[in-house]
Amino acid sequence: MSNILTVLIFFPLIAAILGLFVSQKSIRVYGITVAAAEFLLSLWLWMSFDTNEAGMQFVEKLKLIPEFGISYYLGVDGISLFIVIMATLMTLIGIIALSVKENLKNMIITLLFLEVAMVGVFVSLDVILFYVFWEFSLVPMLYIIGAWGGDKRLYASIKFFIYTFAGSLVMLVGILYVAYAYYSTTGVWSFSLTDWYGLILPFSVQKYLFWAFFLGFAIKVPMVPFHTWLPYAHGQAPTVGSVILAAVLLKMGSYGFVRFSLPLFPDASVAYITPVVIIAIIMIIYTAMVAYAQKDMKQVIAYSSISHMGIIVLGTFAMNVEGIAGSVFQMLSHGIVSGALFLLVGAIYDRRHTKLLSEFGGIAKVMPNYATIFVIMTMASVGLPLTIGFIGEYLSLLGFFKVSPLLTVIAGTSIILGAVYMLSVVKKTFFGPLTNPENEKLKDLSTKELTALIPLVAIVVWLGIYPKPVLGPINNSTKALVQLMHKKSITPKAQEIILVSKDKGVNK
Amino acid sequence: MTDLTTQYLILSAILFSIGLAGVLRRKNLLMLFFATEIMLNATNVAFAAISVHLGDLSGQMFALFIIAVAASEVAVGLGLLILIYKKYGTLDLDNLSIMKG
Amino acid sequence: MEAIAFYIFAILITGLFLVTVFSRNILYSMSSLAAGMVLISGLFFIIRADFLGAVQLVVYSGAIMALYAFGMMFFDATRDVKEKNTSKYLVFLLSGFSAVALVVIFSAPAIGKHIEVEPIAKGLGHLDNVHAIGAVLFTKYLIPFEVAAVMLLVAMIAGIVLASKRMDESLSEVYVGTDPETEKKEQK
Amino acid sequence: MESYVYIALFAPLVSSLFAALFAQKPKVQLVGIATSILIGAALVASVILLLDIEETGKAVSVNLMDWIVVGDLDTKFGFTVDQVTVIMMTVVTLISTVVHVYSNYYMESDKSFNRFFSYLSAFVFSMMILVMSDNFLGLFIGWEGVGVCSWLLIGFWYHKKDETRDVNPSISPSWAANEAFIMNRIADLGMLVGIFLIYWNLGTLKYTEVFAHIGDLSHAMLVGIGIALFIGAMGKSAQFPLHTWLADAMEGPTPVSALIHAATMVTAGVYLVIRANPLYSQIPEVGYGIAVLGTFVAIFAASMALVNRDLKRVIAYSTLSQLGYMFAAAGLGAYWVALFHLAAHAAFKALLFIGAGNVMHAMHDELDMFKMGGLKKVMGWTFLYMGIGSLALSGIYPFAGFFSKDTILEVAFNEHTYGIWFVLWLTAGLTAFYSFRQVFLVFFGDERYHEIGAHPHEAKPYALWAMAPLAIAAVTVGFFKEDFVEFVTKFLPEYEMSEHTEHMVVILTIITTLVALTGIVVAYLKYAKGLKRDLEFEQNNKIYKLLYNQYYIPVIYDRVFAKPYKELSDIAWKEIDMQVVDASVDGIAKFVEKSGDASRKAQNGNLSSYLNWMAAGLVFITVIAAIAVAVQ
Amino acid sequence: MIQLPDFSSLNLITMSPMFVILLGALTILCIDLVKPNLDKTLYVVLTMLTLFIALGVTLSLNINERGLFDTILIDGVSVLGQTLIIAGSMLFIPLALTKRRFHDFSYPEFFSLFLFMVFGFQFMAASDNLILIFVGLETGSLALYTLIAMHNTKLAHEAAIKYFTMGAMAAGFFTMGAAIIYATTGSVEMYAIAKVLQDRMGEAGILIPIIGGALFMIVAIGFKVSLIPFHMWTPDTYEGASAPMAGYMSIVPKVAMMVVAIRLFGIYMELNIDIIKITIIVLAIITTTLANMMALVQKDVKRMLAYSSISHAGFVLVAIALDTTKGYSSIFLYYGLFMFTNLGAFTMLWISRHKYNVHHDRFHHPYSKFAGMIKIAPISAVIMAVFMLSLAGVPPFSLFWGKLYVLSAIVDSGYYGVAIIMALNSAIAVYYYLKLIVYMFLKEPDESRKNVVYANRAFSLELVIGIAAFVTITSIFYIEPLMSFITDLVGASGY
Repeated sequence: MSNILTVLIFFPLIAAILGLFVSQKSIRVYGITVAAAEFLLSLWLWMSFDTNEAGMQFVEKLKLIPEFGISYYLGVDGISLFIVIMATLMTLIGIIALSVKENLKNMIITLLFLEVAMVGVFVSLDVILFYVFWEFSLVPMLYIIGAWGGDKRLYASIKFFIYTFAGSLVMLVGILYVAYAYYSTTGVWSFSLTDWYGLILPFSVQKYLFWAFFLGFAIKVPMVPFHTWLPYAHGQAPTVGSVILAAVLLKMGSYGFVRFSLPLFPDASVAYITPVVIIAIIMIIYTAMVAYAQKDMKQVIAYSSISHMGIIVLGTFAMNVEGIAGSVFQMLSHGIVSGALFLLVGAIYDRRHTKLLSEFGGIAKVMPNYATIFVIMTMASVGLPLTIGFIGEYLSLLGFFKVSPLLTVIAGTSIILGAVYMLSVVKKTFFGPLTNPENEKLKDLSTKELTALIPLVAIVVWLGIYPKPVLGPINNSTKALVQLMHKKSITPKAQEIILVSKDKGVNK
Repeated sequence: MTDLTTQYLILSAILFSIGLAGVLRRKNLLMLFFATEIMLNATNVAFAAISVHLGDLSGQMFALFIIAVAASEVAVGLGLLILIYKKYGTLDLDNLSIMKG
Repeated sequence: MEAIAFYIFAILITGLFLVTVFSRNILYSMSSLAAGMVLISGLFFIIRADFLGAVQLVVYSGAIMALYAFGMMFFDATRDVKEKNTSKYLVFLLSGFSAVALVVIFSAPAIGKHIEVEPIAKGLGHLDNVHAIGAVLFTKYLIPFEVAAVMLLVAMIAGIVLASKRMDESLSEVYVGTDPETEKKEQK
Repeated sequence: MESYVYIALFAPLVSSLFAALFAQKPKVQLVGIATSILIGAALVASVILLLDIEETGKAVSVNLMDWIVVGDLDTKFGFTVDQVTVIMMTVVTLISTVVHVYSNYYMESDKSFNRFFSYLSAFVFSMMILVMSDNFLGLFIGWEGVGVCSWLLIGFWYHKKDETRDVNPSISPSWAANEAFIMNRIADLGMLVGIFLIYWNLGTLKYTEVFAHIGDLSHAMLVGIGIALFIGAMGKSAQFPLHTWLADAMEGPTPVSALIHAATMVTAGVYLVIRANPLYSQIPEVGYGIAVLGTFVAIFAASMALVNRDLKRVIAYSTLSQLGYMFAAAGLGAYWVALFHLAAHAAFKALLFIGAGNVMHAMHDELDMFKMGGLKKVMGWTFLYMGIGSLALSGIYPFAGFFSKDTILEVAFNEHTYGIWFVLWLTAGLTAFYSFRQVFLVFFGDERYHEIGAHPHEAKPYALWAMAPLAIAAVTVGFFKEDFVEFVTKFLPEYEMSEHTEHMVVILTIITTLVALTGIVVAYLKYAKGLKRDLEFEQNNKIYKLLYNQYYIPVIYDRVFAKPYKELSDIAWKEIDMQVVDASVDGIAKFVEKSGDASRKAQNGNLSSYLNWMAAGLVFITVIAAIAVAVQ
Repeated sequence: MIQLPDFSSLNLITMSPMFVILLGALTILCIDLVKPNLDKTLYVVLTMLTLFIALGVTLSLNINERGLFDTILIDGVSVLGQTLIIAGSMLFIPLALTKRRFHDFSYPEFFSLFLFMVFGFQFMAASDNLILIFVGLETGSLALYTLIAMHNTKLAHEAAIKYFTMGAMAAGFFTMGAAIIYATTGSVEMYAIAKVLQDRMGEAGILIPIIGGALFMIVAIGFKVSLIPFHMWTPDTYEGASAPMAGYMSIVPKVAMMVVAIRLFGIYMELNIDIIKITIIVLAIITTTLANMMALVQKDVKRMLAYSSISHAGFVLVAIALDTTKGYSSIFLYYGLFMFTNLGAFTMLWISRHKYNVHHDRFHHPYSKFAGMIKIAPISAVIMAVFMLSLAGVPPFSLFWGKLYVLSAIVDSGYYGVAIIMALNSAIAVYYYLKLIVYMFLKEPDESRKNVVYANRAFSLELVIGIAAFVTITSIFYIEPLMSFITDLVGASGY
């Protein structure tokens, strides 16, 4: 089945349109069925994925605007495969755990549209196609936050939309420039990424393009100081919105770094490691502190997301296989873990209609299952070995250590600060005496919530112990990526920093 | 025959500016339209002078069509003025500012 | 001789148009406009643009002024017009600027030079102005002429439609308040 | 033999998961029994392995599966059981078994009985990974795993509320748990840095490969790695300045203190240094630094133990102090000595803690020794056990501590580091004093417990029986010293005393024993006849207050780190994030909107001004053109 | 005697589209004379037919031909321009068939004036003779003023008089600009102007009249395509005119003037006069930015769309200053796509036209009118949202491709700063489009005013919206043929 990617993209779209005819009563079942089918499709993709092959697979290319080099060009490699699977999984889980009552039908149809955009972003190999999905993903999210959000939902949703939109427009200018550069070199227009990979740009050009792309991705990630839309978006979004936002939408930015910034502008990426990483470190430490200061449970998770995304950026700019593969893995782990944490916060919010930490305390007693899962996710979030959170964080830091030990040590404080805010949340929420009488009657997780959460717990543990099925393909593709960067790089500094293979050690 | 083209053009420039000044300062719509006629006439002078100077008839043709346009504008303009007068009871354009912002 | 005539005309026209623009009385304003236009046609005659002069005289002084006079009577505007002029300086500044700019442009050395012009139509050399114009108008400028005819038709229809009685009552007018139909439906 | 490795490793995991099945159910006695048996199985497996290695002298290695394979990094779940490991395994499983059995008694009326056993077995599993792993990353798994289990167990009674430091110096179990976790994380960062350095310089994390090539590295790099790894060790072994969590960790149930915070987890740091002996022997200056720090901690902790009234805290400080001894030995290059003291200390310290547990049970969780006294009558067995433990701790012949601690003093003497020797010697005296101060305060003198209305009772027999192995070990371990040396030096470097020291041994032993006896005697004189409190002294003596308040270090940490961090975080959020970053984003939006509002005013509806604008537009574009000319 | 050219060289076929339109207009007039009081549907259909034939004729023209004494130039640009003008008109005309009766559409004259207007605009697009352009411009404009006034509301009159007066002034500027150009080159035909200027470029002081003429022309063109600060009529006129007329005004006259601008400024670009280039770009940037800012603070959707169309005009204008085939082509692509989307949006307003300002004293289409539309009229709301997103340039809707091509053309020419400013402007713009979406989707409806949204609903309106929505959504499938069609035509014209 060579056109599985097309099916993967358009199945939810068709399902969403057909969903209009399903009655409100049975829409939940419909949504779960469709999302599950989509998830199974993505699993099938994985099954038929050749794990030894580093390049793009299931490639489909259909010319859309040949004159201008725009095509319908899809493919996955080890880097994108798992993000796609995560996107479908988190959509499924989001729909299972849906606690929205109003306009459920609209919600599910919107989620399916969002799924189209999410899958599309990660499997597009044509840059314009990528951009189309990238921008389009804003629309359903806008609706989700705006229609089912909290009190300041309008402000939050508009801020989210415009902020990311502005960044990506600058990126669009960069994209057009690269296309023009490609045109002037080869005489043909092309927006296909694989073509662009062969394009060697002079450093003087790369540096501007790097920042143009950087702005687009940095806002999406979001990197400090472009991050302030995220707490609002998370704070106001309904649970499912937060889950998908944190798990998948933020990954678009970090995925962009890996897919675009590094291979297209290897020299500029190397040259700007220091400023980017300093931003990443500020992001890690500063947002960890801000997270610690939060009074709202969800805001803590929101800011912690930013902090973790800092680690991802750090790993990406390590310019070696360890770091980049680590950051890709960390994207998955952060997706799963923060998604689960948002689900958990959502569960308590559904019960109490508040997320303020001061309202809680001692609820481990009344909600033991809830507390257990929360603690497991907390531990994964702080990067405990044998949970999914460790591997990515460890590899990212390890990779970047090669570039700058000092900066890595500073960034490494995330393992301390992360523990500080997460444990403080756990303590404030679950520990201590049960003082608030409203909490006494809280019900533990329902079957619905458990159905959503237990798979995530299983993944957290499974990939923490045996990451090889996922890490293997990521490793292969990352190796190919680093080799490409090394081959393409023109400045001596980049030649030195981009590390295809270790030059020291026992196994050389 | 002394060549007065430049003087004609400068006259045209001055007349155009007088017309412009009228357009800018008049508040009575009817009188404002007078000023626009002056502007069009000023260009006529310029066109005619250049045309004669160059021995080319295009300029005079242009002037001719400008006159035709001016005539049509008067017709439409007056029609509009009548409408406005019926609705607003005045030709003072200071009163025509419902729409703003 | 021509120069003297030009300067006299020029000064007179400028003066008259100044009156047109600055007079408070619509009657003075209109009369001076008419006089100025007549004098402009004189200018055209001076430079041997006879046909243009004639058209100017007929169309402007005749037709346009008649129309305006008609309009003026309609509005009963024999009284002094009260105008609240906002900023004199701004007006003078802007029109002064355009005067200066135009003078600079027109007195630029490049303007006065003779340009070899491709004739619009061949064999006009021996004709006088009116004949030449006629020849050009019905060959080269046939289409603009026809379009101008349509334009005049448009202007005529426009004038008729806009000034007609049918415009007194409007089908489209928007009123402030609640739609009575809506209320009726709600009451039901 | 591999199957025994697996049994030793996975029996605790199975045990933990089994208990977890019942985690939310009310007490199921089967859980306690089954977990004890499973841990016992691990003990048996460990002992079999011990005997096997004793016999063959060969390490047993297994490779379970790949873990992280990325780039050139190839980490496997690999386990190797060599001499050092098997000693650690035996110690860990032995004490775990005892603690599991004992916990059946100690936790019998706790609602979360099943949960407790799940955590406890999980801890054992983590500890087994820690000691059995054949690479640094595996070690790190265990390292963090024990940290989490420790966090869970310290905070086991999570429902207690936060108190002020005056009421409860540890604030609350959950607070103490977090403190322990976070402090350990600080150290773990150092550990990670060490691992990174090793990886990028040697390309592998496997012990055998790393230590085989350790000589290839520059000295500076070795120093870096050594320091980084030791920072990791400092956290887990609660060395100064990361020591405060250990005393606070006493908020956990007492069996936990016995198992984790005395016998096993806290010794992980020592284990790491011993394990990395090829590294540390290359960098004696770092080793010396470790020894000095260890020595300092030994006396520093002992001094705090002198005045504390909290039964468990005293033992905790003594643990700290003994860990200092171990580091002193390891730092000076006497790795087997350190390991020996580790093993011996594990036995008698666990014994002491469990004894303290009995006392606590008897006293209804009252920990203030000033409120006890005269318990000897009702708790004879406990008294006996704690007496043995205290004697062992004080280093009185023939108890275990005598052999292990004396050797450390000898090593210090032998290395000509007389300062270290002297401090350690002095500490030995202090140790004896505070251990027996405790014994006398609890078991002798007037029965002050009547004042708080307690009705003390002896522990159940099976609990007492469970303690017996530890007591036996505390008494007898010393006699196996020679066998031990022979066994471990097959793996660890031997440590030869110089001839001079050999001569001095007897004198040194006597001096040390004397100072210990002096300590015991002083304690007897002061406390055995009943408590005579000098309240004025307690309130006004600065040194007493300093020691009693742990040198004010927790308060200082609070003021210097915790509070400013909290305040800084608040500033970061409220002042910077909201007022600067977000406000500037909104400011841009507002600016755009304000500009829109301002330019909208030009659109005033007046036709005349529109015309003016249009004429002004001509001026405007002329200006643009003029500027363009000027620019060109 | 004058030598008359032989009849075949007149190439009468070149003006056949205009002729068709003229014939249609006169037919309508005659029918009205013969038999008055016929229903408007007849006229609508007749107009539609006329436009349909004209469109066919236009598309069948051979390009790069001159006719009628070289006053008419049929090149690719003029075909494109005429196609857009006629297509825009075809989209407009069905909007006359509304549920409610309106004053303007009750006149047969309306339809003939409408066709006369199209006729005038066609000449603007199809000539490079300044005289014919001017006459065509005035014919179209005068008809347009009348059409606006015929809506016959107080605001419509105000709108018409404002537009008319400013138009008269702009006509003065146009003629003065033409006079300057004529004085410089001795010709009113652009190909000759270009030739003469080419020859005279080296002369001392020649730049002053060239730039002077260009500046006056910019004022006149800027007025018609509504560039800031010549835009002042735009919001008021759009607000006062009927919604479809406003939508029409935002496209057809602008396209006609854009063609003129392309022809005229093309000359300067050819001469590489950077000053004019820079002036145009700066003007475009100011137009886009300020218009966006002002649109941001509007309370009325129609006014917002007016400002938005100003900003779109500014955006497109940059492409003129690039002087590349791609740039010029992208202008037509942009307007082609903009036509459907924007007319669709205005039609949406038209559907909700009713007799009473129920939500606001002055504004007929305040944002609050559309509050909660998703609950009242979900499909309409979704379509309107699609139009808004398309206007905002969110892919995959049509205007994204327009924006992509324009930006790409800007980038190709090396104006990166301009490209980024324009890109960021879209981010400002997205706010006010989103505002409407927010009102429609995220606010609660005003229950008592429900029926207002559909007040003027009729099949033909829905049809237009349907076509517009279809074109907007499916853009990705036709961009390629459309763009190559446009590029071929533009390229063939030598731009």
